Amino acid sequence: METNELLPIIEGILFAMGGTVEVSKIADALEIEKNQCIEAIETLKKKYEDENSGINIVEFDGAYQMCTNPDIYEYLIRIAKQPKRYALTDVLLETLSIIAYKQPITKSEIEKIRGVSCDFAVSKLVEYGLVTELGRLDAPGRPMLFGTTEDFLRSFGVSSIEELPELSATQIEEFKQEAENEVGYETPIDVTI
Amino acid sequence: METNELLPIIEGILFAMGGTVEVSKIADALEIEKNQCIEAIETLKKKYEDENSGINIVEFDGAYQMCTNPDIYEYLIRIAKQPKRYALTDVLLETLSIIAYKQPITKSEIEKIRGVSCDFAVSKLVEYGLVTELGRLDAPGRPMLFGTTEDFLRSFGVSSIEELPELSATQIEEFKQEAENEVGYETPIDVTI
Amino acid sequence: MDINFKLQVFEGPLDLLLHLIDKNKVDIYDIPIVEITDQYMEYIRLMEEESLDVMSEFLLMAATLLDIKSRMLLPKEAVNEEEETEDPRAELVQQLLEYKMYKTISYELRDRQMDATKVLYKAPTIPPEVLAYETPVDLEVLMSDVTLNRLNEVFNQVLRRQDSRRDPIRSSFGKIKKEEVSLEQKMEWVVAFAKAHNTFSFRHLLEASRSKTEVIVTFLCILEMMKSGQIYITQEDTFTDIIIESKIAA
Repeated sequence: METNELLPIIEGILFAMGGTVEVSKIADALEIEKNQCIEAIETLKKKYEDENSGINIVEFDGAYQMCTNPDIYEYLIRIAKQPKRYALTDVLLETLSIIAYKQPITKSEIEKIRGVSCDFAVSKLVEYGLVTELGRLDAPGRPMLFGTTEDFLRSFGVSSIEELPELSATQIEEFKQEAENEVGYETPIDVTI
Repeated sequence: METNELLPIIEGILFAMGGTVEVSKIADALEIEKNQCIEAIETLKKKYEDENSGINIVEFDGAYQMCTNPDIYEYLIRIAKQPKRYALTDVLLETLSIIAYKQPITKSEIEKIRGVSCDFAVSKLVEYGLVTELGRLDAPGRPMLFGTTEDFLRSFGVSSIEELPELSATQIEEFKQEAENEVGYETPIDVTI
Repeated sequence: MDINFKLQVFEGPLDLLLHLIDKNKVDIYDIPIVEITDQYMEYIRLMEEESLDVMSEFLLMAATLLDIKSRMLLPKEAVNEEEETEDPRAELVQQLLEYKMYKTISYELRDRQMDATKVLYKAPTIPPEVLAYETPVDLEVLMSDVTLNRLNEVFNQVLRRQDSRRDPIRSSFGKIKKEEVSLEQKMEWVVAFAKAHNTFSFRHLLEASRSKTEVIVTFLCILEMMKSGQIYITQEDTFTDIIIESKIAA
């Protein structure tokens, strides 16, 4: 077989095999001399290099493999991990505000305030680097305490949690007052017509 | 980005991903217009074809995938593993044809055309990954609708269901011709696929 | 005619019919229904005991054929000029044609499939470090909508909601003061509100209420105004807020 005829065949073989393929294996399959096989692979390798292709052919110890050109690595990362979009949902934001104002706080305390489980929200906030574990509370079950991170402060351009807008004493008092006066009425009352 | 710069990047992406990659996914990752992306892929596709490369690029429903050139199959199979192939019986193939051309379609519609129950055939086709449930028809009983999958396109080498072989007008005409020749009588029957 | 297709397996009644049509070299558009029906019936008699499901499909077609046969044997009724009598075979012919078409297509597909298996694909070879890669979280983007004030606001809302979740009956025991709310006064107030607002929410209206009695009175006012056509209300769903459209708004 002419080397030119060999090129597409070897190209297809290297492509379909994915991993490394020994020269002798290819030569046997095509019933050609090992030398001719190497020559063909090297021709192909050079062609890819000359064309600055996204595919390269590399040699490991008498075996060849097709791989991606390292130059496009960055784009490969972009595509491999693309569908991941981070978003701060309402649930996350609420949980974050509770942790910010009530830290150090345990998950069960957060749940008590929000009325729903917060496992997912807290672990997301930890993943985003906005919240971190602060250690364990010295209480039954030794629950983990959570607080905000420096990154959290930095994203607001403040240097400490004391700079968070206060829930002023009067404001807090108002809450209590309201709660006492209106418990049950401030809630939307369900009226079905 | 220039289309020329795009070529090696897209080449590497298609190579590394192995499976089909949606145009929009590439376009998003590279922050380019979808049209430019398609143009680059088509350029690459043509390049492979012109060079009679061992690698081809095929399209399935707006997504692209690299594969080997069928011309080198004979040699390739000496070394590479035979791709798994489902032996489709006539029943399965007929049912598949009906689903392919009439999708989305319910089982009872298939049964009406074939004159026999299709439960077994449809569930086999679903098991083989050639057919999938598409949702329910908004009709009494809310019957399930079926359609073909990307694997179907790949297994039959068609890039979209629009590309399925047509029973061309001439072929249909031939049926009628036969009829007319033999008896000189024609029922006005409209058969369209 | 000899029935020598005993061993042949047909996929269904249509398949068998097509076979008989081919075998007799007759035209699908002009099926000699008497002959074909006889052959069909003969075939069914020879069919080995198949499952009930399979048999019933063949029998159903037999019934159809016999029906067509009998209709064709009947003397034609005087044909009304405007109404052409339909060939009793028409529906069956249509069905046979459609089936034959898909059968033909399925052979074509089989060829395609043969060709398609000559193409090999490649398993993904994404470098493990790429696979393991996690997009770094861009806090600037993530927090772009969040200001300190918003954070504060959200927290306030959370606290309010927490309060409102308290058991309204238990936690208010002993705190309800007897309080007279006059319907007239409330009515005046609600009418004034309705004059000032085109549309408003019922819940919003209740927020100003100080006691259960006041809530009830407000509700009565709304009912009264509805009745007199001063307002018009809509509610999307049970338990959702009631939207009040004022007809007396300035």
